[in-house]
Amino acid sequence: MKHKPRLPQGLLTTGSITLTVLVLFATLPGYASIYTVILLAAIFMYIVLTLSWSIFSGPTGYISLASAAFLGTGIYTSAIFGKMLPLPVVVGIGGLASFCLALLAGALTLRLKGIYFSMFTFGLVELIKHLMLWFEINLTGTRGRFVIVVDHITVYYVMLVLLALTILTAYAIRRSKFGLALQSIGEQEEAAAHTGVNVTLVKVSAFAISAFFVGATGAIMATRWTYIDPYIAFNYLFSFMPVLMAIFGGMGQLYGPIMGATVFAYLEEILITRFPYFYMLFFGIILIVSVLYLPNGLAGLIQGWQKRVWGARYVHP
Amino acid sequence: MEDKKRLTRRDFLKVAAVGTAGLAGACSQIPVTGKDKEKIVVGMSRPLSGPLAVIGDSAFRPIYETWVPEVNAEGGIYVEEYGRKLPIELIVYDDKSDVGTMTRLTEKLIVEDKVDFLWPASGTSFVFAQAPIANKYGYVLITAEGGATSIKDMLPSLPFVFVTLSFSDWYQLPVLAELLGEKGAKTAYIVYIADLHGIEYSGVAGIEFPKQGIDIIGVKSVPPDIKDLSQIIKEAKASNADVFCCFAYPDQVMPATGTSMELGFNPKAWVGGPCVNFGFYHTTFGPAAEGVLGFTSFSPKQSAAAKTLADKLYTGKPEEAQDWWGHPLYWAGLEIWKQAIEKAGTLDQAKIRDIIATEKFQTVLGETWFDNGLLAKECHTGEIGQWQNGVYEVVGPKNMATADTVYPKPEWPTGGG
Amino acid sequence: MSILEAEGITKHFGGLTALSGIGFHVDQGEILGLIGPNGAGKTTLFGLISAALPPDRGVIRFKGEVITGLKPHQVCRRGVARTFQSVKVFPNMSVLANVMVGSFFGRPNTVSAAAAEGESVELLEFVGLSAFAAIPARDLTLANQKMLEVARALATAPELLLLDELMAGLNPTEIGLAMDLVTRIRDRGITVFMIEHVMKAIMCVCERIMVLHHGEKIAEGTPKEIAASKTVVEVYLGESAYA
Amino acid sequence: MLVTFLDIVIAGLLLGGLYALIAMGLSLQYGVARVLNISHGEFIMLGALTTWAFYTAFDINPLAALAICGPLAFILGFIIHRTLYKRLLNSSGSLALFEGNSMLASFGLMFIVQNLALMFWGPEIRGYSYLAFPVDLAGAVFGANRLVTLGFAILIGLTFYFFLTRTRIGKAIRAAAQDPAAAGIMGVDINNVLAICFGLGAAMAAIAGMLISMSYPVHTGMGLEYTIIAIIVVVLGGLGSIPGSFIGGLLLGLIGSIVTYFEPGLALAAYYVIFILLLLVKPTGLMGKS
Repeated sequence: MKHKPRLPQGLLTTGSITLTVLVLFATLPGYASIYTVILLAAIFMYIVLTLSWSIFSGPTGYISLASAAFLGTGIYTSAIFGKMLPLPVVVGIGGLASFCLALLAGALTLRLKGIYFSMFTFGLVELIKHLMLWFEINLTGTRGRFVIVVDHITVYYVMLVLLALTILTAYAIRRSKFGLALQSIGEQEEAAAHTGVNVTLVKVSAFAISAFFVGATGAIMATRWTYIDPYIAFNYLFSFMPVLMAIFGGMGQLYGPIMGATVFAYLEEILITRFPYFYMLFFGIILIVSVLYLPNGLAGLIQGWQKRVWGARYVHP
Repeated sequence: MEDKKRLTRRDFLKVAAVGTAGLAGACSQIPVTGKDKEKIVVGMSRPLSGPLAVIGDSAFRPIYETWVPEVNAEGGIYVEEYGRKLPIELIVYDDKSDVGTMTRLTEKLIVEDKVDFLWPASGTSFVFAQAPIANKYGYVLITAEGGATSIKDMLPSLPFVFVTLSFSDWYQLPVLAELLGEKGAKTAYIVYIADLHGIEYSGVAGIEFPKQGIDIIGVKSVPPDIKDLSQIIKEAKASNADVFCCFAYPDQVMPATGTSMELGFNPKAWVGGPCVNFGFYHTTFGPAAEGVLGFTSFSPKQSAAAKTLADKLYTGKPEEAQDWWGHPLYWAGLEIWKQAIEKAGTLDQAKIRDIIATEKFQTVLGETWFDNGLLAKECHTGEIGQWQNGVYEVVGPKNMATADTVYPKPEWPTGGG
Repeated sequence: MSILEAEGITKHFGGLTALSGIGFHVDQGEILGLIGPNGAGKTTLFGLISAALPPDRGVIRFKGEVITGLKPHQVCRRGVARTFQSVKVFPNMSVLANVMVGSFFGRPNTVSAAAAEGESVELLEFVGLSAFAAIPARDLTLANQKMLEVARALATAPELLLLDELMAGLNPTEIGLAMDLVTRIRDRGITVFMIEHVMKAIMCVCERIMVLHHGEKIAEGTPKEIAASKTVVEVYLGESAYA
Repeated sequence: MLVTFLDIVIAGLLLGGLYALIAMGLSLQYGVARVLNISHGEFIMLGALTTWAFYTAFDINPLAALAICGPLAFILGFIIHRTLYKRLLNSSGSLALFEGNSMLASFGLMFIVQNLALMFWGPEIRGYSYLAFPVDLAGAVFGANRLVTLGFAILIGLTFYFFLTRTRIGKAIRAAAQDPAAAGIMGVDINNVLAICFGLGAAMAAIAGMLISMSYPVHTGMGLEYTIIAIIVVVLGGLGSIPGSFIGGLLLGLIGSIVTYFEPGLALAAYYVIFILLLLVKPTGLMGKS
């Protein structure tokens, strides 16, 4: 579907909408309530997590469960360097640390396919968590650290910048040669290799790029958490959440993961505050109903509407 | 408010009208704030789901769910500024046992819902994360589940935070060491959970035990999700220590007890907690709980007030609901809060804080006050408890004991439960 | 002059010997056929040349340089392209995009998007798929998917093209077109090394034929020589006796 | 020395037996029905809490609860597959899409089951002691309840093995694990086979829950932890290989036991080190086909 000849008008519309939305968000702290700002920063976090997950996992089909490892690396960076270095540097280091971790992990996991790759990445999260725990207890004699507190507006803007960068990167990759290479790997890895695609390099670098944004997000969001320990930082929910949100949103389009993360995160916020005793029940029901009636996610729903409006795109010969 | 209170999970099934009742309950939660105060709105972020739900639900929740209706039945808390009694309304959010969500919801309660007061989240690390936020906004925070030696160092910089729970060197382990030392214990083997709680308890034990002539002959840390403890219990058994300490949570203390029984490891003193202090420990192990030591803070035998509280909380409820350590301390915390509001005559947090920090109050524990942000150890009505004839007795400190320590503990019963 | 030379190529799978000590050469600009019964080691040999598999022993030289030990994409960029016995197109990508992957990545130099698209369009025309440029590759017929693989391979600007059973599963008309295509590819100056079971095709198109049996080279020569070879006939008769 | 060694090995097998049982259930659901069932642990929780409830309220022997929990869970699992996953299988365009969607659905199921259990039982920790006395085996001491657990795990594993190899439906399941189309050729309704697999997986989870409740505290939030162990074991053993899951479970228990003997703080880290190393050496698990 993605490879129909692209229309410049479509690009123009998308571009102008994106720009308007960005301006709207950039001026938001001026007129919205402070909690809106706090909540949006949290939703941005989920979008960045989901979108950067889909940068790598979307086209290649390698379901990574390493997000929590990258987020946790960023969180720990913030806890360790937060007091010594200026915030942008800390966020950068958080991103770079995750980037390096992903390079290493990526180089090791190349042989693994399917669920084996997924479980390897999951094992990575748990391994880092337990080693960190052991390390802290036996070598530093503590567990847990305080993170320097940063005000909401700063956190919001840093998250907004990260979000914009992630969307731009995801968009650029989708439209680039690199994106084509990634997709060819997902479609037929062996053929891609024999058609000249350096599959190792492409996979590892995509994995590392996506990890960068997650790590940077961890570094900035940790300042909202005040206190962290290995169990808090390397919480495997942050590995599952991006996958769920991306599937929920639909992975075929760029806006799928964005919508998935936004709706998912907002829905959760409503449920845990309005229906705290039945949050899981309602959430579960919504998940099952949506998976039954929206097998291609929210993006599939929207494409369905588009099809109904404009008629079927392809009439096959 | 009343609708919502009735809607606890278990009762909910009986109501059966799932959707509609849930909706009604939810809608009644939207707070109303206005010039004419009609109620005191109290907000909480609690772990209603996720791994911490186990702690939150059996520790602070039964306390506030008993205490709030009791106060509201009398019309609420008298606030001079408004010249009338204001009932308490609770807003409870589910933080899914996630710190990031908890800190966000705490800020939501403060900046968006503009609650009058903040009540605590659950768990020591959550207290660490929540305390600086409450303090930053100038909200009094009297904590419930959670306390640690390292929080003592923080409290001077957190004037709005008050810690009610007793903990390792405040003043449980010095008392435990003295009790065991007097009974002639010479050696101890310690297993602790690899978190703040475990590290602190084992660290404090390392200081206090030797003072009473008890050598620590083995120390092992275990990660929180370990399953099989048999290798460690075997090692403890082989060490022949007089005292076995398991400074961990129910998820480890329960299997540690079971494994000790299975492997026939019966030291002269078996100490475990938090876990032994809960009613479910006794319902699980029955007669095998006999002689096991844990932490505590009261016994209904101590005073009329203590008995009234125990009756209020536990009569007509399954034994699993009992918590002989935290419950009276949390209860006292709420009583202090109420009395401080009444004394201040206003809902102004700073004034209330000053009163809590400096004055003394009459609570279920007797005369009660905070000592640099910690509930004064002089107010504790017990530190160490022991199951004796199916009752959890206070055995230390001596001047508050309802029974003498049984040492050595009896053999585990054979032939299963 | 030979464009590809191999000496002593040996490959085992577990206890099984797929190739033992094969040596051969492909001349610049020729069409060399590779035949042999099922399990003779033909596809394994292609795998070794294109670096899908490492040989256990032996050396392969392409234009005089050793290519054993390289990665598949490196071999491709040096000028060796291949197609697959069981088609391996990128099913959800458009036909055009399939070919563009080849022009973008299969060459030693960088290619601009416009140039890549232009060449890809030209190659689709060359293999007769112009009409299908925009549809997803999965919707092509088997014959057209095979043509697409050829176009994709050609997009990498190869000097040597390895065709693995291009004509298997095609009907007589399609076989005719494919035979014509192979000749036209050679006419573009590209050396062709092809595995084929369709005897008519191999006899007509190839200038030279090599025969593998049980991992060993049993014959080599012009189509006429091969047709007359006793050993080859025995091998094939033996096989058909089983079948 | 020898006794210590035996001691460690047997202790590892005692836990490993439990892991094996949990993993075999998931192996059926994931290996055959292609549902990465995140709610697997919730069936363990249901089995455990039901057993606890029967034991404490009606004094029903935990082992007898097997006769109640097993069939109930089977029916529940069967119905869930017939209603939910079968529909998903039909509506998802490809196998990859189905795997994603069914995982999402199983997450939903996990949330629902957990919340319903919370409403019914509350989150409190429960436990009881049953057969908690030492048994001396040639100098090494073990809990009677754990030996019974291992016995049951082996018994159920063997029963199951014979079911798979000797019965028609079992053979169909094995065929479906290799290739779903093949089962259709054997003249077996593939939807029925998949639903039976899912039901059997649920039943094995419930039985494992029953055995767990004899040695460990149980509560409504216990499920996910076991789900993760099950997934690890299934992958370790090799996807679609039921003997692989059995061996993988025992192996994991063994490793945990050995590492705990030397350094309990690293017991869980060791699981993941072994897991990761094994995947690097053999990317398709112990008994997986490449």
